[in-house]
Amino acid sequence: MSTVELAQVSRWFGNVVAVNDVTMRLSTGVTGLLGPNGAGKSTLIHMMAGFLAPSAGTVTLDGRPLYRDPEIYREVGLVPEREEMYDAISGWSFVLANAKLHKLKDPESAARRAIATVEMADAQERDIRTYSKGMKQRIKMATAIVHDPAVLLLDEPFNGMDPRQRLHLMGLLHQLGDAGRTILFSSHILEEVEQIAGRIEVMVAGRHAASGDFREIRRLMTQRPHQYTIRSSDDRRLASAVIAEPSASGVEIVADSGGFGTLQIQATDFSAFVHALPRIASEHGIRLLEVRPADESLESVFSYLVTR
Amino acid sequence: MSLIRAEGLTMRFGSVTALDGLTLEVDPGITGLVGANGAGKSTLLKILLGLLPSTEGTAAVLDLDVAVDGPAIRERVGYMPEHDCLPPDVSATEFVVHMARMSGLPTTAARERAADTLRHVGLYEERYRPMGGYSTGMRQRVKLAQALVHDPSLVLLDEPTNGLDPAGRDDMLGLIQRIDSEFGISVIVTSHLLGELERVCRTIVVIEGGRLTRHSSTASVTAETAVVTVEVDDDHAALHARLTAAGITARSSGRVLQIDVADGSTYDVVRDAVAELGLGLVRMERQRHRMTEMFTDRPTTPGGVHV
Amino acid sequence: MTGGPLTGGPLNATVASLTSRSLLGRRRTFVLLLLPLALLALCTLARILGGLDSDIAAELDGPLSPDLLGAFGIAILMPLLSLIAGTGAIGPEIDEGSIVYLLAKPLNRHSIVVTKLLVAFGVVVAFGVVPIAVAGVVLTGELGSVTVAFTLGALAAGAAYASLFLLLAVITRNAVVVGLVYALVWESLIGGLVPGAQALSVQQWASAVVAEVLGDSAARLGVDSAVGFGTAMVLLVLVTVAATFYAGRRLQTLRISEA
Amino acid sequence: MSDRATPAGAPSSGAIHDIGYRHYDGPRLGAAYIRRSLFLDTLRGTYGLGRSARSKIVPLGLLALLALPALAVGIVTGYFGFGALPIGYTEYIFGFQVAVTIFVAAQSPAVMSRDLRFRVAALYFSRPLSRQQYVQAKYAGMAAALFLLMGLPITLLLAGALLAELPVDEQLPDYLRAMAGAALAALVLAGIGLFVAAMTPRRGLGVAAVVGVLLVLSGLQVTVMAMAYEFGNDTFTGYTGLISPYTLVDGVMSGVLGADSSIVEEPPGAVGAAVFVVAVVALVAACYAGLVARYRKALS
Repeated sequence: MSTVELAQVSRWFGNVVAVNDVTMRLSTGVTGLLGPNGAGKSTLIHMMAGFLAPSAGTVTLDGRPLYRDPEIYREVGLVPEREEMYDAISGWSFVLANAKLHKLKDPESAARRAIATVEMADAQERDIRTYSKGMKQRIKMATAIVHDPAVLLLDEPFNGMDPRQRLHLMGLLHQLGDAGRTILFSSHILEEVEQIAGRIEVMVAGRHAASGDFREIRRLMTQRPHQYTIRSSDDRRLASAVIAEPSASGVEIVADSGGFGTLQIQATDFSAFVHALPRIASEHGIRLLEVRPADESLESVFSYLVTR
Repeated sequence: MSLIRAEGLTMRFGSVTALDGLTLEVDPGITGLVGANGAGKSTLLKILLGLLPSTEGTAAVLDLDVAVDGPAIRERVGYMPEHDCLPPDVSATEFVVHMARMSGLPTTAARERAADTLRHVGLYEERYRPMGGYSTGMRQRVKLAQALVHDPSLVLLDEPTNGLDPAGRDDMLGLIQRIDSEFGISVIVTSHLLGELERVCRTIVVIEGGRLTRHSSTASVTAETAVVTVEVDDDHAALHARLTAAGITARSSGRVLQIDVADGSTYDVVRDAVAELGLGLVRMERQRHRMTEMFTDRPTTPGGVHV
Repeated sequence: MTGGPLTGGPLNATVASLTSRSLLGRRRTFVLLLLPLALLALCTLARILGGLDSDIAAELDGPLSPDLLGAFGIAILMPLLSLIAGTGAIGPEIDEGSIVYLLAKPLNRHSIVVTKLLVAFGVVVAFGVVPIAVAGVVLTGELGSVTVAFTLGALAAGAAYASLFLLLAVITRNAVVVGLVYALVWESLIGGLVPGAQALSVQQWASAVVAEVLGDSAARLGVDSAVGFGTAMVLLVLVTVAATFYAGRRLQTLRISEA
Repeated sequence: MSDRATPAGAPSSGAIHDIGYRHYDGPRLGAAYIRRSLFLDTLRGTYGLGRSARSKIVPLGLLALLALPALAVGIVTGYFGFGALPIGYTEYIFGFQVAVTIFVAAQSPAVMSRDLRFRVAALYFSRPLSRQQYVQAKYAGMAAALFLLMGLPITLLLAGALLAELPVDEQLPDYLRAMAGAALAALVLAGIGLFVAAMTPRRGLGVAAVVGVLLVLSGLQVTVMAMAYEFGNDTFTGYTGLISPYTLVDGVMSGVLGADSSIVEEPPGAVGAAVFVVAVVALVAACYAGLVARYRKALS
């Protein structure tokens, strides 16, 4: 069990502050690192991977500073964001070379195991330059896990993968997380993060904007009006009943493209509204066909944080 | 008019078969092209642009034969490649004007249309700066602008949302919808993110191993199931017990209940149960088949998370 | 500076094999072969002409052979080859970011640099020093002092050039252009016009080595150098060692570019 | 275009104009226009026009380096009333060989590798232009840039000579011969430069490769010619000009156009002249074919 800790970490490049006073703690399980492009995710990962010194604060792995200490790579595996590898050699040779660079006792079997884990055995003899983006991602993943590290840092690992490859990698990350590895992966594909990550860390413009379960984060932001999409047997009657409630601040009837009407409701008080809704519907005998928080997807949580 | 018609299209590179007797007819509108990496998508795009002669079979784009009318097709089609394709040392304006001329537009028209198109894709003051300093989102917009600047009848967009963050992705998807609805230009778009194809496409074409494996409307792909997901803000065990008592089959899955819907009255039972228990109804929605399922043997209900 | 004790010596076989495989990629090998082939073709031609014409034969025994080996071998072949090999051993990896796979390993950064330098030097020897030796034999017809002198001179030049250019590749993304400017403008042009600049020229140090080995016959053969042998040796060793060490230091703090 | 509803006749009424998407109904000019546009764009690009200030320094600096001495020579000739130009037209170009070489090396990668490295080529080929037409436009653009680089100084020389009232009928033939030589040299050098650059798209390497190739070739030529001269075989000496592009062009000039060879022994007789011409044609054709083949693979 390994813990990566960032304590009041900042990193600036001249006057550009890429990471601004971030404190976070990564331990076992899968953590998603989220943020718009340019939020400082890669800088953060580079500091955790020991490639960049923090301008202020400390980055440690189990209490040891990470910067310029090659020994840490025995415990850390890294999938860099960039695609380039040694592309004139085969996938097998490359993974094997990585195993040897780690000075593993039995590099062949380690390489074989890593390649099997990412399901690249069939294509392992081909030169890397002939690989598709998704295959390259998987070979990169194999090089990161070849020495069975306790900590895995993955910079945009899903980039370029097709749906099947994505599903496979998601499964793999789940599995590694369950096996007690500390895994951090950055992404801006929110669907993926929702599906894999137990925790999320959100970076916005270099600041650590949020951390924890994204639903919990969402609930914490109670000052924000909540959007609800509702379909019912009688939208108009429901609309007039709902607007009488103090917890609802706005109601709109929208005809969607399929010819069905939906009700868009803005709730100012989340809890009061969700309690009131079934009661009102029941009283008026209106059948609720669909009740959906329109803005609960990570996507909207995220854009809320970004524009705050 | 059909946008694209392919008849027994086959493409072999030596021993590798990239396309295998593909027959396909695509109507105007937004069409999503889905396939695993290496399924033959990019080969298909190249053949449709008249850049690669197919080994067998015929294809027509905008009723023009790809085998003989390549230049005429390319005059009427815009293409946005997946990869980066912008020189860093020129400005977006300069570049898009140049690309308009490369499509045969006279200089004056090229300038006017470049300015208009850049505005439509949402690039304003920054278009006079060298593109080397652009963000991913801005770069994608320029790539889109160069594909639209000559007013094509069809644009081929290869992974247009690749590398974009959520806000950028929303913008791009919005733009794609406008290209169809406002500009009146048909779109063929590839993406690995099935979720976004669900959002913008009218029809979905799935290619696997060089063959057409599915061609259907998005609505039918994401058709509803007869399972409803219900989430309440508190004690869902009580609700579970009450529904079971009312003869409704419900399964607990994480924080939510999966309820089999027999008929419309099931909804009323749930509503009343929640109201009587004094719970908050956070969510009640039918589960949809997702396009992801086309790539798995089982329906995906990952870890009790629903979008 | 490198934390705990790292196992293994100063060299790493895997780094060496990765480096040599990317250095000897097909197209690059072709370029690498072109230069020595030109030299050998030239010397063979000279030899054939020498067989036909006694004047040329006399010239070959005199200053012509040193001229060819010096002007073509040490002044053109060695810097160009070392530039390709020295920058090619690490430059593309830094440019593309694939250096990350070496840096994210429990390896001493100095050992990475030393290994890469040795591979680059090996390439320089195989494609530069050996052909010069062969050319010397072809020209003079024997493994005599001229051949030995220029082979040793080329060896010294190769080591200094390769380590300099490797350092350049670590510190700047424009290593090829900077190196080219050094080799062409500084050494040839400015070195030819400003005598003081000759003291800071790898080519001149190599000439000093050549002149030293040739001994008394150097003057007759038209070989001279702007610096003395002792100074040249000190400078050669100093530059090679310092450049290598500094490259290792820079690699420790290398910032990996983001796309 | 028709949506621009402007109620011009109604002075007091306000209007909101439709600035939405407009379709284009104007002419779409064909491949010839596109190729011409790309040619002009390439030519402008080689002198950094339409690009950053930094990319103007080298090409315009070199042009000035070549042109200013010519201007000076012209003025001096007129001022002192010399009976002839102190330097011949052809001689002048070959005298500034190094500057021309640097121009080829610096600009070939900008013309060729840029589209490959940043993968702009894919955008060109998704447009009506064929790969051959693309290569033609680029090749012609680079050759025109080189022709301008060499032609401008000798035109200035001619102007100087005419202002100094040197006899036109003596100057003009020499000048025209030199211009023909410049055109030929432009074709040959552009071909070699572009081909080498297209083969080495990696940053910086292209410049080194072009310099390396031209440098090694002329080094070889000089050495071989020196030996051949020593050997005393004029025929052989004459053919050594084939080794380097500059001497190759010089050979054609002297062999076919009867110019005085400025650097080498002339090619031997009619056969020699024919060999040089064939060599030039073959070289240019090979470079063109090589470029087309390179771009056949480039689309991805």
